Order: sequence, then C-alpha cells, then structure tokens
Amino acid sequence: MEFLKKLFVDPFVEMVSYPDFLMQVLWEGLVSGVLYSLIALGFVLIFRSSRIFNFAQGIMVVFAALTLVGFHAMGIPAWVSVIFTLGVMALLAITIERVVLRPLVGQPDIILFMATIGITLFLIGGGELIFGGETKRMITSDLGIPTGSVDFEPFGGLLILQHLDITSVAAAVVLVTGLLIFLNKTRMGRAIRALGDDHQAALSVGISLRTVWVLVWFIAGVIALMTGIFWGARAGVSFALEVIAYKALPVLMLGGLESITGAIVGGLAIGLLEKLFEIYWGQPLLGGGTETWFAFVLALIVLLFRPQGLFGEKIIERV
Amino acid sequence: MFYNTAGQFKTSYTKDQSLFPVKQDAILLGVVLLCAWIIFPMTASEFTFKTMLMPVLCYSLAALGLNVLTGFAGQLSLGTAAFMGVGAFACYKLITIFPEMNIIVAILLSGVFSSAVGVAFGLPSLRIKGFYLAIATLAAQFFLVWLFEKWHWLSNHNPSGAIEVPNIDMFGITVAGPNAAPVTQYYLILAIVTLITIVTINLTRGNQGRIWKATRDMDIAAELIGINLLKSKLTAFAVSSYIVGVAGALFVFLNLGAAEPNFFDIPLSFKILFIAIIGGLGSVMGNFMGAILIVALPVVIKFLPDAIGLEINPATVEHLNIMTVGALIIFFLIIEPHGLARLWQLIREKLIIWPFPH
Amino acid sequence: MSMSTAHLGKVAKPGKSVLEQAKFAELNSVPALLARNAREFKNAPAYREKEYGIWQSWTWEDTAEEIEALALGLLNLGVNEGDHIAVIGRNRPYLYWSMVAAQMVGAVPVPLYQDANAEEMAYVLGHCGARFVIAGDQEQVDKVIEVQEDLHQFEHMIYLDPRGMRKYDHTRLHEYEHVQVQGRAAFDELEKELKRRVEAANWDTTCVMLYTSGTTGKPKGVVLSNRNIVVTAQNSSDFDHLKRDEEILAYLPMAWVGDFIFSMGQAMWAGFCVNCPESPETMMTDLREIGPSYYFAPPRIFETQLTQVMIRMEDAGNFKRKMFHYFMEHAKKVGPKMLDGESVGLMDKLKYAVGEVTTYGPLKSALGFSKVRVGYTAGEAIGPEIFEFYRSLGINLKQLYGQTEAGVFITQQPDGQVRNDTVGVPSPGVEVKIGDNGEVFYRSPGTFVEYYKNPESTADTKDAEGWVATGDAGFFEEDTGHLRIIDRAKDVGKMADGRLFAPKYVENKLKFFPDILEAVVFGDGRDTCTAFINIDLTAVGNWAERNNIAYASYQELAGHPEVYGSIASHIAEVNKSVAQDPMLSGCQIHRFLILHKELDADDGEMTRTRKVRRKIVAEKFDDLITALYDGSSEISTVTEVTYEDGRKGSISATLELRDVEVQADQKMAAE
Amino acid sequence: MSVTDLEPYTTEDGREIGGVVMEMKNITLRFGGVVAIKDISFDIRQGEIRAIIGPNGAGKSSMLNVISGFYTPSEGQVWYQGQPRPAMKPFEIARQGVARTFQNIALFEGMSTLDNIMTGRLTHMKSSMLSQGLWWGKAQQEEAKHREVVEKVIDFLEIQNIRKTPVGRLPYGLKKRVELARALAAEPQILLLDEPMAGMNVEEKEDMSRFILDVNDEFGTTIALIEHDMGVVMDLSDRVVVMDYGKKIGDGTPDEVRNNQDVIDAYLGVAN
Repeated sequence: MEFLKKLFVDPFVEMVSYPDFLMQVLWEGLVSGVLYSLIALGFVLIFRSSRIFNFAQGIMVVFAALTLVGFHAMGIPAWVSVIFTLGVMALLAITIERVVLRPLVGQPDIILFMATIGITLFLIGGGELIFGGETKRMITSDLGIPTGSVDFEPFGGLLILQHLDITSVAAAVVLVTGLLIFLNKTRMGRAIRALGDDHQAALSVGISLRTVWVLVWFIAGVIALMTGIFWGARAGVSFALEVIAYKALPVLMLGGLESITGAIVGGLAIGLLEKLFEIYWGQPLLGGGTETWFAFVLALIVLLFRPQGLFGEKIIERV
Repeated sequence: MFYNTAGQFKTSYTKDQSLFPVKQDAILLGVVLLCAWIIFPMTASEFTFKTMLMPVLCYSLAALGLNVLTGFAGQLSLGTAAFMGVGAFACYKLITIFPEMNIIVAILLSGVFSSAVGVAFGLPSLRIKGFYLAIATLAAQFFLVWLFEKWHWLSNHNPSGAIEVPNIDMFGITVAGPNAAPVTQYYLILAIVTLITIVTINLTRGNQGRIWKATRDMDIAAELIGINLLKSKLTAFAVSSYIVGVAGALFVFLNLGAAEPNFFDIPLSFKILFIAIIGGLGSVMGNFMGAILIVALPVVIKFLPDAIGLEINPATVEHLNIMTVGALIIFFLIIEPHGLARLWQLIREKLIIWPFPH
Repeated sequence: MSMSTAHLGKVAKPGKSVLEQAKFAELNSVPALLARNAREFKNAPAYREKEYGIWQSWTWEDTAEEIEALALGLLNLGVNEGDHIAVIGRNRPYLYWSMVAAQMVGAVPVPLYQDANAEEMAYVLGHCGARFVIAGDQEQVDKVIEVQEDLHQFEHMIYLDPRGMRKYDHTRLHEYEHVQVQGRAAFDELEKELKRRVEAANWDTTCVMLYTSGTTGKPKGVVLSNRNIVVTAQNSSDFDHLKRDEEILAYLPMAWVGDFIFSMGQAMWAGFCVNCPESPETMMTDLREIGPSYYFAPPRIFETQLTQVMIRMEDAGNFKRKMFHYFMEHAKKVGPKMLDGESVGLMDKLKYAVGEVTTYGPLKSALGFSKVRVGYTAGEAIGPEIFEFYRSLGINLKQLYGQTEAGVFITQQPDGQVRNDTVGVPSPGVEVKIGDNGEVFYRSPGTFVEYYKNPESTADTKDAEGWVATGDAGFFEEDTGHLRIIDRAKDVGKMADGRLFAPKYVENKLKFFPDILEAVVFGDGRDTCTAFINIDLTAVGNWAERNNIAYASYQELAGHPEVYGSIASHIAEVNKSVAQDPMLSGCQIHRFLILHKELDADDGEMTRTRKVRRKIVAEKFDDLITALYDGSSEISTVTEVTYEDGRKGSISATLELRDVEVQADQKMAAE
Repeated sequence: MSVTDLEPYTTEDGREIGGVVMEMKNITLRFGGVVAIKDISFDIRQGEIRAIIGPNGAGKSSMLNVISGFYTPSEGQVWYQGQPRPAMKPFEIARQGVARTFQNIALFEGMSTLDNIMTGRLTHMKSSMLSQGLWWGKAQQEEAKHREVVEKVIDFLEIQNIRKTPVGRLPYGLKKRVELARALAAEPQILLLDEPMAGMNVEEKEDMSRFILDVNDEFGTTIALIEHDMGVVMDLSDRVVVMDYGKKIGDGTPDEVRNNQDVIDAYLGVAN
C-alpha cells in the first residue's frame, strides 16, 4: 500500500503542492525536447530521402560543435567560425556521399546502417585526434547568445528561465519553420519529400539523387551545428554529448522514421515526460538516472500497442 | 588450387550433410584447432594470453551469440553488452550465494539468466520490426546498465557497483581471480568456446537454422509455410542471449577479473556488432575472424609506429584506433558487405575452380 | 499425397541363393564371375549411381541379390533359354543388372542405343526377335509401344522408372521392382530351374549380342560368347593391371562394345566399381565427384574438353592466363617425357612441380582426371595437340585399336610406349597380320562367333581359320612393332594417275584444327582431291565473338569470307604435310567448300557413333561435288533436314567454292 | 458431370475425385471500408484441380489468402475436412496440410535450393533444439530422412542440377519451380498455387502445366490455383470459379464457364 501510494499519489501531490517547481521541470523538459526534436528531424530527413538510418547524426552534433570551437580557438571571429563550420559540414556531406553512400547504393538497410556507425567511429576518432579528448567550453557569449536569466514568481514560487534556453527554443522554432518552408515551397524541398514516397517520381522532377543526398546530409549538418551550439552551451563540448543523439532514437520510434511531424511532437513529448518521470518518480523512488532509459522504455511500450508508431498509418500486409 | 575435390563423393545423406563435406576444409580447421589448442599455449606470453588470445575468444563468443540473433534470425540487436552484463552479474551472484558451485557450472548457468532477460526483451519482436526493434533493444541496453549501477545487491553492495572476481579453485587449481594462471584460464575459455561453437553450428545447419533463416529472409512466407514466428524469434533471443551471457561471464571471470557496470555500456555492444558484421552476418566462423581483426588492430596500430621509430602518445593511439576501426568498417562494407567469412568463401570458390575464372 | 521414404521391402532371403548354390566349373560366364565377386568381395562397392543427390551404392552381395531377384522374376514371366532380351536406356546399374539377369536365365541380352528413333529400334528388335524388352523410362517405353504392332515376337516389357506409367495398360507392362518382388516370392518354385540354367552356361554360350552401327547398310548383330568377353576382359585387365579398387564412370552408350567390356567384362573380372551418372547433363559434375582411376573416352570428348579449357582460360585474368600458358609450355616440353619414365633435369622437375600445384593439378581436378591411372581413347585418330595436352598434364592417356567383332581389343599401347600416330602393339592373346592389300587381319580369343542371322556377312568377314578382316589398311613400324592405321581399306582408292587415295588420312589431319569439326574428302578415280568442311560452331563462334563478327545462323557463319579464308589456310597447311609422302601426295586438296549444315545422324549422314557415312554424303550432295569439279565459283542448293522432333524440312543455300594452294610434288620433282 | 453431384467419380483420364475437402461458406472480406470479397461460396473436392479466375482486382488473391489463412474473413466461414475452421494463425493452418506458392516469389534468398525445399518439411520435423544442438544421433537421422523426401521432390521436378545453388542466383522460371518444390515437400492436403505461370514464357508455362498435372496425377494432391491466363486454366482444371469485383459470377466445369453469359461479359469479352 505504502509503495502504491508512493507510486501513484505522492508525485501528484508534489506537483500540485509546488506548481512553480512543476513549471520549472516542464520548461526544462521542453528545452531538451526541442533539441531532441531537432536531432530527430535530421534523422528523418536522411531516412526519407535515402532509407539510411543515420546513426552518425548524434556525432555530427559533437563534431560540428568541436569544429566551431576549434576554429574560434585559432583566433577566427565567432560568426566567421560558424560559416567555416558550415563549410566543413558541407564538405563532410559531400565526402560521405562520395566515399560511403555511392559505393553502397542498393545494399540492404542494415549494411547502410552499419556504415553510418563506421562514420560515427571515424568522426569520434578523427575529432579527438584533431581537437583532443578534453571537454571544451562553447563560445556562447562570443556568438552573442545571452547568458542571463529571467525570473518569474508564479504562485508565489520561483521560475527561472535561462536566456540561453529561451534563445535555443526560439532559434529552433525559426530553424524548423525555415525548414518546413523550404520543404514545402521550393522545388528542391519537394523533391526531398517526394523521395520518401517514390524514387521515380523524385527523379522525374529532374533533380539528381546525389544532389539530394548531399543536400539532406548538409541540412542534417546545419541542424547538428545548431544543436551542438545550444547543447554545448549547457553541458560543455565533448564526445559525452553523443548520448543526446541516442535520445533521438526513441523519438523516432514514437514519431515514426519518416514523419517530420512525428519527430517534432515525439521529441517534445519525450523531453517533457522523461523530465517529469525523473524528478517525480526516478529520483525519489529509483535512485535517479532514469533519463538514460526512460524514453526507450516509453517508446517500447507505446509501440507494443501501436506498432506503426504514433503517426504511422496502419500497415496492411500483402503477399 | 589446393582444393582438389575429385573422388570426394558422398554415398549417404549423413555424409553429404556432414560438417565438412570437403576434406580440405576439415584439414584447414584441424590446423586452426591445432594452433589454438597446442601451438599458441606453448608459445604465448602471459601478456599475449591476457590481452590477445582470451579477449579474442570472449569477443568471438559474444559475436557468435549476436550472430545467431541478427545474422541467422534477422533481428537486429544493439544491446549485446547489457546481456553480457546480465551473464557476468548472474555468475557473480551465483558464486556468492553458492560458494561451493563449480565455476564452469556457474558460468554455464549464468547464461540461463541472460537468456530469460533476452526472451523478455525479445517479446516485442513479433510486433516491432527492423530498426524499430533495434531501437527497442537499446531500451534493454540502457535500462540494464542503469540497473547494474543502481541495484547494489547485484554487486554485493560495492559502492561503485563493480564486481571483483575472488580466487576460485577447481580440482585444486586456481582458475579465477588474481592468483589464476592465464594458461589455465585460456584452456577453460577455449573449451567452453569450442563446445558452444560446435553446438551453435549444429543448431544453425539443421532445421532450427532453416527456421531462423526463413524468418530472416521473408517472415510472411515463413509463417505461411508453417513457422511459428514468435517461437522462432524467441528461441533466437533465448539462444543468442544465452551465448552472449556466457561470453560476458567468461570475459569477466576468466579474463578481466573485475568489471564496472559501465563496462557493459553501448560501446561494447557496438564492438560486438562490428565483429559480427566484419566477420560476416549469418556465419559462425566469421565471428572469430572479426574478433581477431578487432583485437589485433589496436595492437598493430600501437606497435607499428614503434617499429618504424615514431613516438606517439597513448591517447593518440586510442584515437587513431577508433578512427581506423570506423574506416575499416566502411571499407569492408564496401568491398564485401557480407564480411570476412564471405570473403573467404569467395577465395575458396576461386581456388576450387582455379585456374578458370568461372 | 505420399512420398513415403520406405522402399519396397526385400523379402527375407529364403535360404541359400541360387548363385551361392550353383557350381561353376570355371569362371566361364558373367554370372559365374558375379557369384565369385559376391562370395569374395562381399561388401566392396560394386555399383553406384548418383540419384536423389547422393551416390546410391550397392555392394557385390547386394548386387548379386538384386540380379538374382530379377532373374527369378524373368523366369516367372516365362523367359526361355535362347530368348533375346533387349535393354534400352541410359547407363544405370539396374540395366547392367538386367543384362546379367538375362544371362542367368539363359537368355541373350541385347543392349540398344537409347537415342535410336523408333524406326531404328524396330529394326533391331525385329531382327533379334526380342520377346522381352527392359526399358529405362516412359520415353523408351513409348518408342517400343509405337512400333510393337510390327514386332510379332515381342511379348513383355519391363520398365524401370514408374513415373508417368500409372495410366498405361499393364497387361504386357511390368514394373522392374515388381518383377523382382514376384521373383523373390517365387523363389521356392523357380530355384531349381534357375540353378540349372545358370550352370548350363559355358565358354561357348552367348554372352551378349551387340549391334554394330555399321558405316553402310543395316546394323549387324555381333554375337559374342562368354569366351570372347571373359577371356578378353581377363587379358586386358592384366595388361593394365586393373584392380578391385578402380573406379570407372559408365557414361558411354550401353549398346557399344567398349562400354560392355569396360563396365561389364572388366568390372566383373577385376571386381571394380561401376559408377553411373545422375543424368547426361550432370555427367561432368559426376565425373569430377567420382574421380575415376580408369577412364575411356572417344577423341571427340577429349577435344570438346580441351576446347572448353581454352575458351574458359581466354576469359581469365592476365596473370592466370600467362601462368597457364607458361606452365603448359613447360609441360609440353617435359610432361610426356616424365610420364614415359625418361629422366629430365632437376630444374625442369622443380618447375613441373610448381606447375603441378598451380596449373596441372587444378586443371586435372576441374576436368575430373585427378585420379586417372589409365586412360584410353579409341574409335578415331586423336589430334596430336589434344593427345599431347592431356599427356603433358601427367594423365596416362593411351590409344587402342579395336572393334566390336574383336570384343574391342586388337592392339593397344603399353605404358611408356605411347605415341600419337600409332595404335600400339597387339593386345595379349591377339594375333595380327597385314594382308596383301595392306588390310589388317586379326585372330584372338575375343573374335566374335557370328553375325546373327547373317552367315554371308560372317563368312565375308571371318575366314575358316578364324582371321577377321578389320577393313582398315595399316602397317607395322619395323623398329617399334607398333601398328599404324592409314584408313579404311575399302576407302583407300586410286587416283586417276594411280597414286593412293586415302581420304580418312587427310580428313583426320584436317580435323585436328579446332575450327574444323568434320571433313569429307573426295577424289577416288579423279585427277584431284576436293573436300567438304564442317566448321566447329563452338570454336568458330567464339572466334567470331572475340572479333565482333555478327552472325545469325550456322549457315551465315559458315559462309563468312573470313572463315573461308582461315579454313583455306588450314587446308594449305595440310597439303604441305600430305605432300611429304610421295605415295599420298595426290591427296592434296585443290578445292573445297564449307557445308551449310552440320552432318547429322538424324539425317543419316553419320552413324550414331558420329562416323561420316561417306557414300550417303556423296549421294545426297551430288550437286555440290559436281560443282567442285566443274570449276564454278558458286552453287545454290536445297537440302532436306530432319529436326530433333522428327519433323522434316529443307534449307537452301548458296555456297562459295574456293581453290587452295597445293604443293608441287617435291620429292618426285627432285628425283 | 454436374457440379452438384458429390459422389466420388473418376475423370476421363483416370483420376479419382472424392468428396468435398474444403468449402467456403459466404465469405466476405473487408479492409476498412473496401470490400475485397463479397459473399462468396464454393467448394473444393478431394483430388481435383480447382481454378479461381477473374480479371485484375477481382479478389482472387484475397480469396487465396483467405484459404491459406493469411486473411481472416470478415464474415462467413471456411470449412475444412467437414468442420468449420476456427480462427487460427497462418502457421497453424499450414500445419493442417495447406501449402502454397506465391505470386511474387517468396523464396528464402539466403538459402540454397535444397535448404529452401527442406523448409517445406519443417512441419514434419520433430527433434528438439537440444538434440539438434548435439546433432549426432537423432537430429542427424531425422535430417537424412527428410532429405530423402526432398530429393524425391527434386527429382520429380527435375531440378537436380541446381540443388546446391543459392536461390538468389536462379532465373525466374526456376525460382517458381523451387517454390512449387517447397510446397510439395510439405506433402500438403491442399496445394494452393498463386498465379503459377505469371511472368513465364511459353515453354516455361508448358513445363509448369505439366508439373501441376503430374503432381495431381501421381500423388492425387488437391490443387486450387488462381491464374489469369485463361487458356492454361481451361486446359488444367476440373472446375473453375470466376470472380469479378469480389463477387462470384460463375462456377462449373471449364465448358460450362466458357458458355456462361456473365463470364463472357465480365471477363472473356474484355480479355478478347
């Protein structure tokens, strides 16, 4: 009885008793969720256009952040460094398309997946070789990102919103909106979306598959850089950051590998729920640290009941 | 060339279905076994045992377990290391609770626990397929490692959650713990690995193997010809997790001597997956080739600069190593997506029809 | 549906088998040899057949049991002594057993060519008056049923493969296994009679009757006695030291005397194992699997295989190709010497050893010749390059000269005395003499009894003292004592100026070129010689492909100017070589044409063993011959052809006629 | 011979046709709002070759999928061997003796021809995982025993020379034959063939027809097939069901069907 009470009653009592704290938790969950969504979006774009489950997405985040910091450390102004980094990401996209994807066209999905793990390792090894293994500080202020905070006092409590978090949410909204406009309004964007449904149709638009691939990998790189900047600003820049990449995976399970909406909604949901669980159940009952697995288990349970994910269509099997 | 098969005809199905229908293959395996059982132990140093021979065997076994699931039954798993952990922790608890238990028995028994956990995490496989399932296995990976850390009972309340193997005797010889002689441990590992490998070969070449492969190649057709898919997948999870669990127990108890929970984290899972893939999915022998490559590579990278007189600090070696493994994976996937085992098959075929090209 | 794995159960042996009981004074019949083998070799393998994916095997004991059951079954069906039992089908143990079972019940087995059409089959079945036919499968059964109206003596047919046979009227049809089952069941009643019949066989009773394809006229039934077969088998086995552990592949037509001697006579005498392929298509695979130690093939097969090797090597990478040619060059130099036991230098030996690992060994393995200890070729002359190729690989390939009437062996080459241009020394027990006109005669224990129902032909061929005319012209080399065959005696004619006309001699030289499949030379009684050429579609087609020459049909390729050019140069080369010999220099070819169709047994232009029927060709293509001699440069012609399914049609073509360079008769000119 | 006469009879070419082995009773199949099959009833008799034909989209494949248990009918019942068939998984239905081939070849590409056909035997194989792991002894014997059955099928369908070839390397026509072999190896009560001749050339079609007839003839296997090559169907089958837009518009002997006005209108008229 006591246990059930701890499980089903106490957390909610806690939430109601300290609504300001609940709001704080939700806010932080939301911020994480935004970043998860971004990474998941990178996955989805690549998966839709090439059926590649890009495991390297997470490492691209770190790699982008490291490159940025690296350029800056060489004395290059922050915003120029950003542009250089974008150049590096473009180069990376081209290299990956040429060296990895092109020779492996038509191979089974699992082979391509493995190749992206290969890319992951290569980037980790290469990144550490160039930039060193130690944790670095993100050049937050040099980029003009505000570092202060806004304090509210709702319900007589205290709610602190970091400027950094507000900026990242805002930036993410801008980026996603821009992306959606690009995907829906431009010829190239439509080609990328069409590719998910029908290769032939996409080709008939007159855009080469290779161009599309380079482009989506570059977009994924841009997303990675953005995520890297904001996440790096919170936690420092090192390869430990790659764990956040894993967080995008349950998002994909929930939202579906091909759904852009799914990636966004799933990311936010997981960011919020895992924070809530950790604070109200994980820490008091399980000794904390539940964020490593909560999202996966949640996704697993949802999938058991909806194998097609939250946003997938029901599959009718044929023979 | 070398493969002269004239006169090797089969007069019964039993012979036609034997392990090595071609004499030369049997000879080749004989040579390999001779090396493993006699030549290496006679020539290897303690260092070689601990850092090369034994890890190769343990990795091979773990990759073999994963291969049963992924290569034969077609269910991609990213949580191998966690199941190795289950095996290791189970073995640790077994010898704590039953101090009189023979260590071999304990190791073989610990696989039963990982097998049970594997089946539990395999249950969703009937509804969840492909990459979704792969992500689902990550749930096992993260959850179990978290559990190893937080559930202190598992490590007999060691604050770090680590397990340390005590000295264990068997028939008066110390076989595990700090006082054990590497050569003894090597033979124990080798014996268990040999045994499990043979059993796995048998399983995969017979009816069960065909059921798994059918499930892998086309699950709808498999079901329509009478395969119970759930059973097929769960047996794959069970057998796979058993082998992986035993590999984990072997690794910790007879080779490493101690392990922290995060040893079983995702990098180890990936390492095993690489071995299985570079070795060749759907192959038994490939796991050994893959393991040799993955274990030998850092050593080569470490000693090669020395040999040519270059000074490189250990961290750089480590980074180079990771980078090389990554490049190597891509390289192998491009030249032969089906791994070293397939590469050997192709060479073998070439030798058989030598000097003709086809 | 049922695909039960249970075989029809064998009835438990009711006591001692007849073969165990029977008393044989001597080993003077095949059943007597079988009884000995079952007694002495017991569980050694006697027969194997690739079926259902594995080599089904029978020991000598199994074999004896199977054969005896069938013999009892035949008795049960009412086979009389002296009856003829025709056996038709591809090489299968069951059919070999049928022949022995027939011998056991005192009947005469008559194996038939399985690719014979119904008409040819009707002639032979009618001629020997077969009361019983044992057929391999539905296809053969259908052929016999098609002609059975005309066969007044034909009564029962036994078939082996029951597939598709269920719906047939079974009043005169019996399944092989059922015949055996009924035979076993009737053991008690038939035991005595079978024993009597088995024991009645002696040296002079008939062992087998084989129809010779005959280059002209209807086939003749050659009666061979037990003495002919058993003594010949014994002598020839001793000659090559054939032992119990030899492995052979039985794939040549069962109706051919060679197969009968190798797969029946020698196998029974020496007690070695006969292996039957799964199907004609898998012959090469089966050959590789078995790896025979004793092997026979007509030159045509060796030639085809060599062509295949060369074609496949053409596709190989640069390194392999260079390696192949390098070591083959070396093999040609030292291989045959080493095989003949001559000494060669240490370096040469070492190089040959490297070649053995990298080239010769793998080649032999790929061809299925790894274990060949004794190999023979016969029937026709073999091209020197072909012969040398196999010998240089270290395969002990030899030549023999023989015919059906001799129970095969007349002369053969002993180990270490092997040459391309001779056929060896007289086989053990064989006497050979050369007649006044150059014709070769022989006399031996293998000499046939008679042509069945054909005393005139018998008398024409075999004289009172037992000398048999071979119909071939030849001579013994004085220094070596080896026999050399020039040509068919009756084909050796005279040119108008009195010089010798030996067409076969020239044709063989022509056929040694890989792109010439067949050649027919004319010139008897004329001033000059001319020739028809058949190109080899595989070789020439391959050449065309490499040189990007497109062609739509055999006919078009045959008429291609470049093909004509290359054939003309071949002929010119042959002319040079023919001109060396003053007696034969008149045989140089002055003009030739390339035929627009392949000579074909279905059109009667060749025998089933693929020997050209010279006379029929000459009659059929009369217009072409006329054109060759009247100087015209082109001729249009229409030819009737028979398709594989028996339909007839015709093809028309315009053929080019071409002159060839000839040599002045150098020696004569010089004298 | 009238269709309603259910006494066993012998066909002109000497095959025994028995009683009803399977019966569809008012089968309706819906996917969401789409009706694929609408109230169809017909029966299949022991030993006969029963064809289901119809234009594209008539619901033939859905019908076959209902018979093989891949789809569960929304309404109606399948009666099998005199009893209504309860709801079961497809693999359970396969174990009751229903084997099938697929329109789009569904071979196991990672295995050899032999192994593919061996999978047809798995419903007959009994040895436990443990004895399989130990191999020598029971499992080995069982393997050899079933191999023997499979080899007879291989011999029957004349595919000896591709026995050990990976099926991925086989040409289309041979793949179809291997699929038939796999189904035959199961020694089924009812053999379902899903467009056995789709995509074949004339020669391959002739071969396949011969094999279908031979199977029916030699083993007495009941065969239900769908096919849209009318000529082939009419030559092969004893009775034909004609479907159009998910409804049954004809049922009877080939001759009866050929003269049925509805069929002529709906199908033959269009086809010709």
